[in-house]
Amino acid sequence: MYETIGIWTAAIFTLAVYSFLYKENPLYRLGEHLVVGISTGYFIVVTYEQVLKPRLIDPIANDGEYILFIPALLGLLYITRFFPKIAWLSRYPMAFIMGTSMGVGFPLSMKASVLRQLEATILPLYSAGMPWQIVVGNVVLVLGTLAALIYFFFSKPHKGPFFGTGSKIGIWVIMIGFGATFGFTVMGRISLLIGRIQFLLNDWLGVIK
Amino acid sequence: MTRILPLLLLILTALAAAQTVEQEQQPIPAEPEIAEASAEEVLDIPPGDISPLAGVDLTAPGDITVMDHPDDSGDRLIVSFSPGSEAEYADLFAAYIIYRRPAGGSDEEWTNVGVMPVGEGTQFVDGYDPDFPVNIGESYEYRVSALYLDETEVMGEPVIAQEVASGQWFHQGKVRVLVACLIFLGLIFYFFSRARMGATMYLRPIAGIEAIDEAIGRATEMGKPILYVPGLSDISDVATIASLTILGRVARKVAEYQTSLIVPNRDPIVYTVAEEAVKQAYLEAGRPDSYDPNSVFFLTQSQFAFVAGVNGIMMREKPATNFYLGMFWAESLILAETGSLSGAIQIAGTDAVTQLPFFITTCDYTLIGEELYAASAYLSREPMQMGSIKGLDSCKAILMVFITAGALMSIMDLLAGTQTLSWLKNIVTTQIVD
Amino acid sequence: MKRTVPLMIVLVGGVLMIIQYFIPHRISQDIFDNYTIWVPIIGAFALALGVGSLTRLHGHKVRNKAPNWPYSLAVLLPIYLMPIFAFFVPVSFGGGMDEPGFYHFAFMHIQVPIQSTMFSILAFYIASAAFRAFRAKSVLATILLLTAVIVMMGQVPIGELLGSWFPKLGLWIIDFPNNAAKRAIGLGVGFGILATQLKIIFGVERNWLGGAGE
Amino acid sequence: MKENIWSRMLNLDRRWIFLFIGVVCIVPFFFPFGLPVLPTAHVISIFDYVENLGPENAIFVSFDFDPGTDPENMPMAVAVTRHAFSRHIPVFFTANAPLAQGMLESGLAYITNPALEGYFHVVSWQEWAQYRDQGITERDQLEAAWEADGNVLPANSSGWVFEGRDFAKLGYLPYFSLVILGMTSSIASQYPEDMNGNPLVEMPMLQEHKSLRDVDLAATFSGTAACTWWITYGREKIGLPVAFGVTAVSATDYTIFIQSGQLIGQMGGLRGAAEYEVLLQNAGYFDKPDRAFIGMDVQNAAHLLILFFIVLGNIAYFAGGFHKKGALLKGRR
Repeated sequence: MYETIGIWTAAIFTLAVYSFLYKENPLYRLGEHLVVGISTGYFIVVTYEQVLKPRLIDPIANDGEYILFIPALLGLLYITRFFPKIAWLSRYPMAFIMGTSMGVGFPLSMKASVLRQLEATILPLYSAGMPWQIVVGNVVLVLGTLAALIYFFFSKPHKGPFFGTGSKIGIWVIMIGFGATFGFTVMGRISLLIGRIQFLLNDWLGVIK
Repeated sequence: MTRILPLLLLILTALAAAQTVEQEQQPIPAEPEIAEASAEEVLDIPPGDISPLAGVDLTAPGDITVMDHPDDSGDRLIVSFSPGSEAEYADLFAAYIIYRRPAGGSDEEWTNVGVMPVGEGTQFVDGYDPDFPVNIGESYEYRVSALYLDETEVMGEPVIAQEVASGQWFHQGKVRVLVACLIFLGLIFYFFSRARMGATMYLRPIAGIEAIDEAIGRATEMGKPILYVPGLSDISDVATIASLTILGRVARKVAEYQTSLIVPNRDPIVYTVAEEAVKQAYLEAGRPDSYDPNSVFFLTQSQFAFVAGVNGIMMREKPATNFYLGMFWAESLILAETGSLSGAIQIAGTDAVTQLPFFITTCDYTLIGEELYAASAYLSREPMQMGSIKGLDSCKAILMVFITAGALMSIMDLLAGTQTLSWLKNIVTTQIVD
Repeated sequence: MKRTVPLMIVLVGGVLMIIQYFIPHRISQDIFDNYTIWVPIIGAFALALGVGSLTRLHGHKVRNKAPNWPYSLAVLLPIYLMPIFAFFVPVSFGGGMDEPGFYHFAFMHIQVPIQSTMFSILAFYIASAAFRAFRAKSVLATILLLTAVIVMMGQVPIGELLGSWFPKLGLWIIDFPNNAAKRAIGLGVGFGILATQLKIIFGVERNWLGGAGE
Repeated sequence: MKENIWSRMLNLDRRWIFLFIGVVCIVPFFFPFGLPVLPTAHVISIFDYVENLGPENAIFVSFDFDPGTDPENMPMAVAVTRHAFSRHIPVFFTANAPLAQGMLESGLAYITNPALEGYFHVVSWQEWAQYRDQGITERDQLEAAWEADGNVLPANSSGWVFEGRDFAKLGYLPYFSLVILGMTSSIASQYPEDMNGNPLVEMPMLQEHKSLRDVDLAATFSGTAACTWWITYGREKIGLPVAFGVTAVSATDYTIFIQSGQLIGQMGGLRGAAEYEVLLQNAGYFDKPDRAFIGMDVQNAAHLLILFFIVLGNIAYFAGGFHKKGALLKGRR
């Protein structure tokens, strides 16, 4: 019974959202607003059950870790944002989170997104037994990266044989990269539609397997 | 000065390389990657009916040496030992079991702190198991036993650890990251100070940015509003920060031209920041009274409801120019497609690589990735922002030097049979360390 | 107090955490361990911002009977009903313990289908954009579209009917020129993010302080 | 601007296009042509890696997506989980966002739904408490003892899965990147209890795999850049092997991590999931592939239609002379 009502409700809302493709209508609007409300309500529940209870309330109540009042108070300062007179207090938790997370992220990003990537671009163009596609690919990879980096060079005019030609090749390589993304995206978007059609035809109507 | 800089950098890099090559020679213990089997698991192997080991005199593993683990907080020890007669009975050998107790403790205090199945060598790192932590500065006693498949356990002699665990103040495996961070910091701050001293800095024109003035002018001529979407992300997103800077400049131009501006927001905090930026821009332009408090507003937090809302604005108000600058997700396509139908000039910019193709094919100008950040510097003409772009360019130049050198060395290695590429790669290779 | 203290917090916090990365010593580890415990707690309260903004916006609409105000109830009610049901009525009214309650129902059978369906609308838009907006209007756009078509058709089984080389060409594009482009963009963006982090830590970039009074 | 056939065509009401794509995506479900899907290297490498693991290893399957990308990410997560369950590899389930935890529950509900062919029959933590108290925690012994007491595996089931032995539902925690970092030293310190409030430290799989160091693979299924957290905070710190299952949209962004060796492999979009399903079928785990494979038929038709639209749109654009400045719409450059 629960399952049946559930599937029917889901089907009705699915069709309600699709009706938007024809014209905006009240049922679509209802769905759109419900999503905002339900997801926020869900966040509240999960945040309480997964964070506040096991990490704040339980440790304070059972283990007497009163030091956790500090982050709790700091967190509460977010709420001052709603009181214009003391809204500036909300900058404190923001500053704490921003500062520390950027500090933590800095050396890690330096390693993962700069040094590792540089390391991976320094590669033997050819080694024994490498098929020709790979050799050509390696050359394209190294020169392409170089050219695209030239394109993102801002303090020199894009003129002359090095910066001019380099940036031109660079933007071509970048466009090929975007083309690849584009080509994959088509599949991604269609997949989402397929997922819903499978739901409607299989779970709801049961006309396909 | 500009010529000395690359030289300085080269020296620094060379120093880093020298330092790290040296450090490479230190023995870094191999850290086990595969999960260790528990003692019970090993013991569960059913014994044969008649043990082939019955009556054989087996030698236990011995020569235990315990060293402090380098580059840790003082919670690990490296236990090495020499094998006993396992090699002779390799087919029957199952695992080493490592026991530990506080130095001089009673027999009941022996704790099984680890099991090393066959094939994992004779070096054990103690302290990874959160249930049996190694305490800093505490003296321990170790013994190692060899366990055979028939459950024969040959116990070795206990040895008091030669070293105690101690914490280090610098992680030697992170030298390269440190050097990279320092070079980066140095370059950025060097150009900051140059910018502050008033050095003129060239920034190449960026097509999308050049078009901004023209687009605003066109909107003024047509008497239509300008739509500015500062992305859908929150304030900690770099793209949002860049977009808000650009918004300030656009709003100032808009205020000067007396055009109207529409800024819908998705994030409540970004909304308050954007509102302040626009208000400030009108003030700077000397027209605080033409600021319309309804021009910047919070629309909704739901991604698709936001898009539907913005689409509605585009259809009703028919803005002459649409700016989509900041962080966008799947909605980029819906926005840009609707905008292109309404006939507006569209200028987009984001660092969301997955959305850029759609902006490029549907908008008139698109700022690609870093161009968005550069644009905020380009428009604000703030010396610090310009300096930072310069600094980043010199970092990219260093990378380009490395990549070019790599390509050349690879060809040289191929032609002359040298090994220069691995040397170069070694300079930038960072270890996996914690 | 209003600007200087937050800037100090950012500076101290940022520099401390950067230095912490390089120091394996116990003190440094303890700082980090405490930090990982504190941050989720502070972050949990940030949710109050979202809840508060929504309540204010929609409460305002309901009170003033703004156009379409009943929809605002569709936002407000679930926000507060979801936790009430989750904590006080976890199982459904009719069934026994097996049947989950309203909370589960609202998520699985309203939230999930609506959100998935909204995303799937993109399939329709990409088709429409394919017809009306994806133009080879410049050399660059032409390169982009040609690559897109090769990769796109290489992804589906039907592309293999053209020959096994066809999907392979698509994969080659992804593995080499695409990687070159993505790596260069990634390095540029990575550097940009690093620089912005530095600018925020050292108080050069202060945008984020805005919007909380003077 | 003169009205001509091309301009009329380009100004066609887009609802017709919507209708076209809708029809093209429904029809193939009724007339499947079932073209083969050939697995590619990036997916095979993940499959082979999991294939070499067993009950003594452990993996993380992280549901890092929300309902928006459920049709793409869910089949991948389901395929890898079913592979692990078939091989009795202990699986830790995590989620990086509140909504992702909902997806985790819905994914597990699908895999363990008794109404479906080839489901896995869950034995909950409480149900096998008595065996635990007797000290039976080893996988094969547990199953033997469980079946010896008269528990019969239903005919349409692929096997038992014991909660706490074969899987643990860790769930969501905020600032998940820091959670990954914290789990590199201890999983239990981050998750004192599981999603249902069961004590994690008592679970055998937690006792054998106490931190991410004792884990052999983290497979993250994600529709955002959050998947890279596993590389930055897991792989770069302790060398944790990582595999990605990402949406098609972002698939091309992460191949650089495969090239740099930071990633074992990657499933991109529905095709990636379909490839994994085919690999599972070829290896004899299941009789037939799952939903993703069926979806690939529709992809064929839809891709042809989109290609047709792009070509036709461009022909109309150039033939109609709209590429000349200002031609398409009044005032437009």
